[in-house]
This record gives sequence, structure tokens and C-alpha cells, in this order.
Amino acid sequence: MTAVPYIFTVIAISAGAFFFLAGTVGLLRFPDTLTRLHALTKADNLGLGLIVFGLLPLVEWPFGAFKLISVWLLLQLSGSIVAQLIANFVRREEAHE
Amino acid sequence: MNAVMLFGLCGPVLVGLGLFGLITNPQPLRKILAFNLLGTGTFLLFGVIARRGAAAGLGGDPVPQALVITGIVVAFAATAMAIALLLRLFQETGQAALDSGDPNGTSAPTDVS
Amino acid sequence: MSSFLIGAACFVLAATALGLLRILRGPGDADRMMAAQLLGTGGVATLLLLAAAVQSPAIVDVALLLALLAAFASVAFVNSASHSQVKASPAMDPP
Amino acid sequence: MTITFIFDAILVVLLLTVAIWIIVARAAFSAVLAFVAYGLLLAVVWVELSAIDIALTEAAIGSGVTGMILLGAASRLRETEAAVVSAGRPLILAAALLCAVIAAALAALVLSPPSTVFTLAPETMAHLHESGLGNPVAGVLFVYRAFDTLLEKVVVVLALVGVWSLAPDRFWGGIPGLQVSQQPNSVLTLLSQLLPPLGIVFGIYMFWTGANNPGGAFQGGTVLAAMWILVMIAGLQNPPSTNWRWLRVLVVLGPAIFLAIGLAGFGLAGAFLAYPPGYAKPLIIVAEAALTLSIGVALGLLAAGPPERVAQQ
Repeated sequence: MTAVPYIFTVIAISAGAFFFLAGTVGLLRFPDTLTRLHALTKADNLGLGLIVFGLLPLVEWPFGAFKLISVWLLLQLSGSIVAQLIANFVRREEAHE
Repeated sequence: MNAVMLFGLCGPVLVGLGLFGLITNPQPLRKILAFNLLGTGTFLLFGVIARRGAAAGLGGDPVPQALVITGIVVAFAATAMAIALLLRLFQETGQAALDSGDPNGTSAPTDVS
Repeated sequence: MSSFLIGAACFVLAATALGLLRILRGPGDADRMMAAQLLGTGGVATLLLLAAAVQSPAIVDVALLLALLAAFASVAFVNSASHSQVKASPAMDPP
Repeated sequence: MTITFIFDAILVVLLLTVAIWIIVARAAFSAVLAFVAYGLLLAVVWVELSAIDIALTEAAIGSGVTGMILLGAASRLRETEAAVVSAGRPLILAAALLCAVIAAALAALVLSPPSTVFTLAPETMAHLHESGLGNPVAGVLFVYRAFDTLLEKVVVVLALVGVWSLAPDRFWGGIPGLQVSQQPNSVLTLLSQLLPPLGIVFGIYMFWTGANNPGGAFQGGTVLAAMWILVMIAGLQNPPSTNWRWLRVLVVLGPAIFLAIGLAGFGLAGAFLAYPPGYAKPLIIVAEAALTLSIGVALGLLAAGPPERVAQQ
């Protein structure tokens, strides 16, 4: 393997890992539930997306890559829907108080 | 100290924690959780024994691994059954506590007709 | 390469694990659920990195399974929590 | 100290932290949420112990059906928590001492390495090719310990009978009291329209790949169950009434076919649950296919709980 995919992988995965850290810091430091939800979706979309992107040169084509991309798409779908569900729930909770 | 020993220590600690929760926590739901914790600790011990038996190109002895899978299925069935029993108790008596032998008699009225 | 991947897995696991402080602190159950959700995503990323590090495609199946069921716990949470929400609200202002 | 060891150490610390929280948390609901996170970490632990089959089982059960049942129970029982009297200090101290002694004894046993490592792995691999299977764990489950596996599936059916029989007499054969979403919520509807087709494909893949790679009937069936529950929670399909004949047929179909294959073993191969030479793999696949379906239906019904409404005629 040449060095170019290596460098690409290292950069993409490091960036992805950074977004996971950012997501956690947001989850811990943001003041209220809805903004914390915002931090969570960043880790979902960008963190995992970049890691999957970085791993693509390392897996076999086409099935390995297909599975990796499916993992990411599945988490995109569930992540966005869970964010909506939790936001609705929090709003109803506040309405009760 | 290697990874297998690390998980080998984790298993007993989980067994101890689960047993502690099972004894001290008065709520049945928490007892069910503690029981599951105890179970996973035991499964981890099996996993460590399986990992030690790695041979013939396998990462672990498949016999204990298969035992653990059977164990997980049975533990799940038992948990589902226990939860259903607990919810039924709550429906009947309006509370979800086991009679702790409280001398003040605050336990559920037992009028069997 | 594989030690870089496992190192990255360590980092992601540790980072998302910090989020578990939200499970301990709360304050609301929704915050706790979000921490569990973040751990789910982090767990999937960790498994993908591990799979690439030890070159075991079967581990990707575990990640795929977790990704498929990622929304399940949150759906169950919102569903059961909003049931007790509805039950709790009439009790606050008795007729 | 390798990087893998550091990873395992982080994992163990996390697992134990979450485990302690499950025991000491004040509210049952947050303990249950921690239990969901615990199941997830445990799946990673099983991967680290090179037990992918177990990791798949734990991931499917722990993050799927168990979490859902426990969350439902915790929210229904929330109002009973205030009345709880916690245990006295002497009891807690005595219990802590007892548990510490037991944990220490177990740890001492684990850490004293046996003089000869006992393993059945070479034996398993030596005869696995006769079954035609490539996954040693599936080989153990369906060839060497087939009787245990048969009984395990029967346990699931018995648990379902047990849950159903907890219904009050008037609701016997009625509709399970699964809590269904109260907001006809378009997002949840969208999810339960998009996810189940993918889940069904993955469930079948799990069962199919289970012959040669990690996976199998139980993992596949659990995914199917989770998808069915999702559809029921979203209100796209009502829980079926439990006296529906085909439902009951589906629940016992898998164990019945497995038992029939086992009984046929008397005539064809000379022993209960023995497979005739050359036909082992097709027979196991047939049994596993039926079991996947039955487990999916049975687990879905276990999660839906005992009947709480009368079935409409």
C-alpha cells in the first residue's frame, strides 16, 4: 500500500475522533437539554462519518465498504429521528411544569 | 497482568456487585437488574476460561462460548418472566415491594377471600 | 497502522465515556438517554476501528447490529416516559 | 504494556463504573438507562474476548428487547419508589463483606492459572467438517449440544406461556398490553417504515451467515422481534390477540421442527438429535430457519407482555 491512503486515513480518523471529543464536551458543558442534543448530533454525523470515510481504503471492495457505509447511513437515520423524538419529549416535559 | 486476567478480575467484581445489589436493594426491579449483573459476571468468567482455551486456530474454546449464548437466552427469558410477575403484583396490590417482614405492619393487606 | 487504529479506538471510547458523567449527573432522564445514545455511536465507531485493526470483518457485523438497533432504546424510552408523563399530569391539578 | 491492554483497561474501568451506578443509583429509571449502556459496553468486551457470537447475542438482546422491557417496567413502577424503605446499615455492611469475600475467592480462582489448560477447541474443530458448518459455535450449539439448544428454545416458549398466564382470567387469549405511542408522531412512523425492511434483511443475513461466520438463529430472531415491536409501538400494526391460532403455531413451529428432526434421528442415524451423514447442514439450516421465525415472534410477544384487553370478535 502506498503512503497516500495511509495519510488520508490518519487525518480522517483523527478528525473524526476529535468530533467525538467535541460532542462529549458539548454534552457535558452546554447549559440545557436542547443545546446538548445539538452537540450529540455532531458526534453522530461528523465523527462517525469521518471515521467511516477514513476506514474505507482499508476494507475490501465492495462488501466491506458497503457494510461500513450502511452503518453510517443507519446511524444517520436513527440519530436524526432520535434527536426529534427526544426534543419533542423535552418540550412536552417543559409544558407540564 | 494481561488482558485475559483483567477481564478475569472484572467478572468476580461484577458477581460481587450483583450479589450486593440483590441482597441490599429492597425494590424487586432493582433486584432483577442486580441479578442480571450477577449473571453477566458469571458469563464473563466463562468467557475468560474460553479465551484461555484458545487453540486450533480459534480465538477461544467454542464450548464455553456456546454455553454462554444458551445462558444469555435463558437469562432473558427469566428476566421477561420476572418483570411480568412484578407488573402483575403492582396491578393487584398497587405496590411493588416484597414483604420485608416490617414489624409496623405497613405491608400489603392480605385479605384472601 | 493497527496500533494507530486501536489508539483511535481508545480515544473515542474514552471521549464518549466522559459523556457517561451525564448518566450520573442527569439532571433529567432525557439527558441520561442522550449520554447512552452517544455511547452507542461511540461504541459503533470503536468496533469499526477494532475491526479494521485486527482485520476481522465479523466485528463489523456487531457494529451493524448496534447501528440497526441504535434508535430502539431511545424509542422505548420516549414511549414509556411519555406514558408516565401523561399519567402524572392530571394528578397535579385534581378535578 | 501494549495499546490493546490500555484499551481493555479503559473498557473494564467503564464497565465497572456503569455497573456500580446500576446498583447505587437512586431512581430505578436511571439505573435501567445505565443498564442499556452496560449492555453496549459488554458487547465490546465480548469482541475483545474473541467471542463474536456472544457479542452479537449481547448486542441484540441488551440494546434491544431487554432494555425495552425494563424501561417500560421502570416507568410503570415509578410511583411506587417513594414508599421504599432502604436496608439498614448493619445489613449493608454485612452484605458488602460477604460479597467482597465471594468476589475475592472467585478472583483468586481465576488468577491462579491451571497447570494444564483444558480446552475442547481441537476436538470441536476435528469433527466440525462432518457437519458441513464452518462456525464452531454453531457446531457446538446444533451438533454437540443440540439437546441443550432444543431445551433452550423450549424455555423461551415456556416463558411466554408463563407471561400469558399472568393475565386475569377474563383477558386470557386477549390482546397484549403493550404501551403504544400516544402521539401519532410522524417521525416515529417514518422510522418504523424505513427501519424494519432493513432489519428483516439483516435478521435473515444473521441466520444465513451463522452457519459459517458468527451469527445464528437467536441473533437473527432477536432483530426480527425488535423490528416487529417498533412497528407495534409506532401504532402501524396492533398487537395480535394471543388466541390467534397461527400466532401460536408460529411460536412453537421452530422448536417443533427441531424436535421432529431430532426424533427422525432415531430412525435415520440411530440416536436422538443425530443427523444422517451428508444431511447435517441442510437439516440444521431448516431447523434454524424455523427457529429464527419462532424466536422473533416469541420475543416480540414476551416484550408485549400479558394480555390486558379482550380480543374483539
